[in-house]
Amino acid sequence: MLIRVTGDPLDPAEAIASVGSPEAGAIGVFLGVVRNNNQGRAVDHLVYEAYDAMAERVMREIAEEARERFELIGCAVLHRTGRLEIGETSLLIAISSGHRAASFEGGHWLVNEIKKRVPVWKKEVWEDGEEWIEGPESLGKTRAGM
Amino acid sequence: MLIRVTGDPLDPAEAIASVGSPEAGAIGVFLGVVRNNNQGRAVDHLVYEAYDAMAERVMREIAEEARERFELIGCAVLHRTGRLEIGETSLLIAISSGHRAASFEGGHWLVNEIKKRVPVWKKEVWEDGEEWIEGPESLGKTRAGM
Amino acid sequence: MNVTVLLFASLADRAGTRRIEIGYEPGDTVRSVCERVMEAHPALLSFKPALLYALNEEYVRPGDPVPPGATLALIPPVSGG
Amino acid sequence: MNVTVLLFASLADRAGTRRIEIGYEPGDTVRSVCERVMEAHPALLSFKPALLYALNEEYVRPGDPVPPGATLALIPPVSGG
Repeated sequence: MLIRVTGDPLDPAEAIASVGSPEAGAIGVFLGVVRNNNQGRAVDHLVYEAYDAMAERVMREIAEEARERFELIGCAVLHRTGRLEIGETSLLIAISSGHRAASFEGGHWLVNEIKKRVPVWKKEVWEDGEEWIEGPESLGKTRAGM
Repeated sequence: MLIRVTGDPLDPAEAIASVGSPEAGAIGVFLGVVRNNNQGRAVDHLVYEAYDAMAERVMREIAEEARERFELIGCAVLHRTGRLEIGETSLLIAISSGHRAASFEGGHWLVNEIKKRVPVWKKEVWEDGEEWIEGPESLGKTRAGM
Repeated sequence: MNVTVLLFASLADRAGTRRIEIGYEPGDTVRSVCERVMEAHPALLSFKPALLYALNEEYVRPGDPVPPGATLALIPPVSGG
Repeated sequence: MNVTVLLFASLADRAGTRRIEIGYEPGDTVRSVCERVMEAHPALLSFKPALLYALNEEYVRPGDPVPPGATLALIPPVSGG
């Protein structure tokens, strides 16, 4: 299994190759990419920070669990850290399976679990400020709490 | 929209690049790949045949429909024809969207519709014979009918 | 004027050809053209129940009219992806 | 012996450090170590309700024991992906 937290750009071709298998009939790939806006604000860039060693450990746990639940053949999970510009890939997942349903259901489950459990945080940087986004809907909450 | 029926190998990087957009937060990719077995039989290779012009037309219709239904930003659908070896990609889809749910739901819908509606046929070639697979479960049926 | 009939996959194998030119007859429908094809190529008869039809690259129904010069494709159940 | 406490994201910004060494006390739990950290860095107090904790890279509960030499991470709500 290809599991990696890295400051380098993520390459879909590498992830796809890592899950290839003669038994695979379907490969699903998911890229989380940096969007130019969030909750109505223009985003200039993002900064991702991870608790690197633990993030890889949790990503591996989630990947193992996904493999069992969805009978995946191969599973790759990569997360990038550091400064990312609009359009760059922050999260890259590739999974292979005998049939296509698992590649959609397994992929969706994997991304959801990664967003819930992996110790990674993103900071949004706008033209006129910046803020750590903590939790899926935290923009309003953190502000109100501060 | 990148829509193509081709005898050449399909390149995920090209499809991903074609759906990139500053508004996209998620890119979903699906590869249908040639498996070394089907319904218990060892497959040596596949041969795909398409009604090329109509296949591209129907793929474009399905892509347009998916774009509306799932609010996709970009959508690429490529199908390969001719002889394909084990592990090669026969179908390549890439879609971009603001958020991740659409990339899984939209991708799954797209693949299902493509398999239902696009005039493409595959022939399975085994060590000791070959057969056109017509319809999703046709292996048994065609044999019984012949 | 003729109607061009396209065959694919197992139909093409069975008929030994991918393309049949057949004389147009006034009032032709998908069904009537298909019937004349089957008369000329009786080996295709067993495929008929499962066929779909496309006229000039769009799916049509058996009762739809076929104009002279049209291209009619006999579409066995698809298996792409 | 000490306990190493790791801070991330907004906590690190607020505390002005990513790493705190704090003296181990017999019977220490995640909760008791965390309380001493907050006493030393009161600016972190407002984060406490939302924190999760990891001991030596595994999620643990506030009542779990902290052995001397351990690494305790204070985990604000994650936002990866």
